[in-house]
Amino acid sequence: MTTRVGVVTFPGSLDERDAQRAVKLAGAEPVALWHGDKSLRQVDAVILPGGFSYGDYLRCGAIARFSPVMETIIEEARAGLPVLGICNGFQMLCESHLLPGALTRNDHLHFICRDQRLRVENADTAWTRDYAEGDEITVPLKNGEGGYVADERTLDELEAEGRVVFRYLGGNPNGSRRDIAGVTNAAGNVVGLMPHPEHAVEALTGPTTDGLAFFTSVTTSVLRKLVA
Amino acid sequence: MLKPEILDPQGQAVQRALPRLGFDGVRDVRQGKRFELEMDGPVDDTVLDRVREMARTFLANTVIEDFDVRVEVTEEESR
Amino acid sequence: MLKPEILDPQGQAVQRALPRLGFDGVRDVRQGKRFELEMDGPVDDTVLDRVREMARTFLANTVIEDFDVRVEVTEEESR
Amino acid sequence: MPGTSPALDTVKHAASTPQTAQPWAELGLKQDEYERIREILGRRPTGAELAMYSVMWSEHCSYKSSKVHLRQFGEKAPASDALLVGIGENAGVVDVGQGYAVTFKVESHNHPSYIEPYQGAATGIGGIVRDILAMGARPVAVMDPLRFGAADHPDTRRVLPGVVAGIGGYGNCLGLPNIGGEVVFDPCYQGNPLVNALCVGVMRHEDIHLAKASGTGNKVILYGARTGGDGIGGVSVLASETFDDDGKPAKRPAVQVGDPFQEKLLIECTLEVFAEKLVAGIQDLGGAGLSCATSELASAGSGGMRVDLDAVPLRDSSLSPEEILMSESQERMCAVVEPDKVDRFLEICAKWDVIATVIGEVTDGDRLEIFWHGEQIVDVPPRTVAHEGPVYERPYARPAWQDALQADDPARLPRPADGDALRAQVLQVVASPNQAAKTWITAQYDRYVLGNTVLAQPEDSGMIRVDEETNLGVAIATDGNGRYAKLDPYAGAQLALAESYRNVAATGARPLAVTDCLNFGSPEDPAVMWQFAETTRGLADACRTLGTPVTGGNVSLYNQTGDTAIHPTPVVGVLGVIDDVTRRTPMAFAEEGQLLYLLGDTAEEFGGSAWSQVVHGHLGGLPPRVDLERERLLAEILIAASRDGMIDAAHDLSDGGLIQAVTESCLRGGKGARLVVPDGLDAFTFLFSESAGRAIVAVPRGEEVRFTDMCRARALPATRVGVIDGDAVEVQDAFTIGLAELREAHERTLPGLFA
Ligand SMILES: Nc1ncnc2c1ncn2[C@@H]1O[C@H](COP(=O)(O)OP(=O)(O)O)[C@@H](O)[C@H]1O
Ligand SMILES: [Mg+2]
Repeated sequence: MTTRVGVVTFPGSLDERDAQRAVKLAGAEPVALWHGDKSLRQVDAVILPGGFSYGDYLRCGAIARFSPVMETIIEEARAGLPVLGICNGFQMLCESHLLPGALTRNDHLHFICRDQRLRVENADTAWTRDYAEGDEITVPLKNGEGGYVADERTLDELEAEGRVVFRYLGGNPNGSRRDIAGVTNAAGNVVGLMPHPEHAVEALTGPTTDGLAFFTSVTTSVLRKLVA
Repeated sequence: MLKPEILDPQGQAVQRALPRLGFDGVRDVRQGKRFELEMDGPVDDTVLDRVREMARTFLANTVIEDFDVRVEVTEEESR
Repeated sequence: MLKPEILDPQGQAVQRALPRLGFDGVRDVRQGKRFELEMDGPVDDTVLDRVREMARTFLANTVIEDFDVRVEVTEEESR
Repeated sequence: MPGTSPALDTVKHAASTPQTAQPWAELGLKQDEYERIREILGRRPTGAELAMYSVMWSEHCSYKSSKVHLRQFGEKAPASDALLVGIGENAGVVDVGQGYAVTFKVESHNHPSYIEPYQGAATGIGGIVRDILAMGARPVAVMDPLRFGAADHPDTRRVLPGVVAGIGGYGNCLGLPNIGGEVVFDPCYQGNPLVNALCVGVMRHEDIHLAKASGTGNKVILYGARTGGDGIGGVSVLASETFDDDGKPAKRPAVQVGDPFQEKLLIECTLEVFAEKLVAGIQDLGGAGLSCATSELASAGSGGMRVDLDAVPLRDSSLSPEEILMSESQERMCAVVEPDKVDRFLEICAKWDVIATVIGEVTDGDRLEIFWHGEQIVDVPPRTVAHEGPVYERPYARPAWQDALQADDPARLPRPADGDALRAQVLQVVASPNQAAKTWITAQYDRYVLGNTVLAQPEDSGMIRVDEETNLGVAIATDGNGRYAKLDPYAGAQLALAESYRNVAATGARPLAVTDCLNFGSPEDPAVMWQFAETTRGLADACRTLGTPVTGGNVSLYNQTGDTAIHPTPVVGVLGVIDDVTRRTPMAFAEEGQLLYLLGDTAEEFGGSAWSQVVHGHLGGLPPRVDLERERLLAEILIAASRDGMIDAAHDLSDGGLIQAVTESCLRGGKGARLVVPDGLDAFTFLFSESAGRAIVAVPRGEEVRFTDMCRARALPATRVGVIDGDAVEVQDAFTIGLAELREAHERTLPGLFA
């Protein structure tokens, strides 16, 4: 049985094809989901891809968060469905309060596209199982509003509960608090990060293939859950 | 407006630039958003409550932003 | 704020989203920027003129934006 | 009409009021042009007709000054099986094999970007992307050749960051990777920055669409953004009038604001209507808006067209019919659709939240007729508006100063006296704004989106995978050197093509076709017109020799402030194809021990060089000699070596010479190089000469014999000049520069100026 991973297209989504390609390269089956449908077509996991949903107008992810598909996703995520938000998807997860904090304008005020080194801080989420804690990976980062912020108490809580999943290495690219690149919810099924693992799955087009393990991890997670 | 405890890089960039442009005496700059909504019909308390709700749940992200709603009557309009 | 004749894609995106969220009766939405400057010392006419100048030459892009300067005394401050 | 507001100027009214004075001059028309319109119509034009003719007959839309010269691109075009659609459509289409076709084009958005850098540049990207989309292709990448005034001029600090943010803001939001471009600084562009934008798109052969309206009864559908007051008069005023000395245009129409989100929806929606074969003809709306789209569609088709302007969705309900016709609101397209397909077309638009409205239909007549409130306000033969505008044979003459400029030979400039002086000049050149790393700019562009970017800046050309199964790909580079062109416009144009061609070949792709953007001063100046004539002649001749036809492009005139024109600046884009992108050749020197070979001949050529500019502030003499047969041979060798795995890295040599290329390749690979000056050359000439037709390659030791045998057999000079080694660039018997110091010099300049 292959794992079915849904990838949602919102108006203005850009990286959904890349996410689908990554899912396929990881041996799972990509399933296209549409923002206007409530149905998740029986997928085992969902990816909210990068891009500029609704032009990133108002705030990144703020308008997409109210789409019909998000209603279902919010419900299912609370019930344990693995959900990965990449960049714009991460912003949506914060806007819908599935993840704490918010993403703000990069401190240097420019869009930045670069190959970013990260440390995997938590290899026990649905999307990072195939990494080991402490692994250093390089994947593209590209955004204008990637500065992770939350109040001090929330940040302390995230640290204490091991919910910081990725941290920036080799210089903080956007002013994120405590170098945070990605976080998870308490249950570990919802993960959001600003860098783009789906752009690091082929040696030909990516800086590395370090991103592939995200997509194999979720298969592992889904299978484990079936067995459990 | 971003809450006071949240770093505001845009405001800071403006503040840093001001002395270079010859504008002194500005202690702090913060940058936020402003929405002008034009309503169908008069803005009574019910409408105003709905606008506040709209601001709270949608126009502002209250995790990091505060907001303030004001009514302006069109005839008094300041450009 | 963007001048009235200039396209405001952000305001339009917000306006289009409102009915879907159950907010009706909004005829038009325009989105602009808001700067809060905190000045050293009292804001007399000279200071205000300098702030206007700052707005005209720096804070606003008068090719496409209009602006408006208002003074608020800190004690009366509305959050 | 007593007592009413200004009466509608209907066709009937125009016919009965021949004496009414009309503002043809204010609209940019010349007296004889106005007379011709009256002659064509047999009466005075209505206000709406006058608006249409004035925008469509402007320099920007009609190419009236350049047309006679551009004809050479067709007349001298080399026979090419690859060309599926040639000059004249929105963009040319090239066959790249396996049933795929590629369309690409470069365009200018110079004047708007000076007025409002962010929006000007953003809408420049938006416009070229719609051109590519209108051909039936999915846009897959963009590039941005840019020219600014002096890097340290205060106005450059205003213009450059805005332009870069605008290109990034629009292109990133659209999801198109930016895979290359140029950034050049020169005081000659101070009041006239050049913002050129290129887009490339991919389709299957059967998906090619053309801009024509045929089939009586077919519906004309306007879809995309609502129409507002944007850029009214923009085409004639903004794009074609000289700025007065304080840089303000005479009139200030509302600046066009781009909405990349709307354009992204437009792209997806358009590709979906193409896929369902719902479109009989299509045209994007760019300069001159509806005037242009309706007259061009009708002119290229077989019948006439009838349009009801009341149906056009407006953002500003106070617009007059003339303004609606002239509006340059962005993110709009116009499609011709068979009646029974209209419902499905509108349904797909609704799915994407794109407003779509039937505004007219194709008629069996031969007139373009436009109605407003039920009254006819336009009744014209569409060809006279769109394709039969005025044509000028502008006088041209070689300027008096040209001889003196060419006689001012850089041979007289003092050269570095010893190794230390040479070392200092190397650092000075690689750190100069034109030669320094452009990362501060290109890091603001998404290069990864769509997941098919095989090469992007700072590589010699951008490369995109077209087919994931077969690894078919295309490569594109753009180049242009205004300094060379100023010294000799004929040679300058050929050098621009040669460099771009060489850049494509350096990555392993076979050059196929050309697009060009010709940026010049005022055509009313005979000296500028001579530069233009020489440039087109040079480019057309070179295209014939290299076998790469010009498929389309753009002309931007009036780039001048007062009497001072910019350097003649032909920007040439070359498209190449590569059968297997996994075979591409990158530029990085990454493997220690690999041998460096210099391909081609090096002579003492410093006219227009980076060295003469940076070290001496000098421009004079002759540009490097052009040898197109050599360029072709070099390209063949680079392509064969890439295909057969004989080289691991290649970098073309152009401005800045060999040391510039070595610096870039070493820093990219993170490895140093030890260089030896070849016999017969001095170190200075070896490092800084800008002789054309050269490249440097890295050859794995095991491939050396095979590679040098191939070069010898084909008679291409190949000289061993060094080896990849260590963490410094060392020139034997001259100097050593550590990589860290070199990197600091090369990479700090732009952040230092603009961050
Ligand atoms: N504005 C730009 N946008 C994108 N890429 C750029 C831009 N300017 C320069 N580049 C890239 O930087 C690299 C170096 O540029 P350049 O020195 O002009 O190359 P070359 O001399 O080989 O043509 C190239 O890959 C080019 O595409
Ligand atoms: Mg090059």
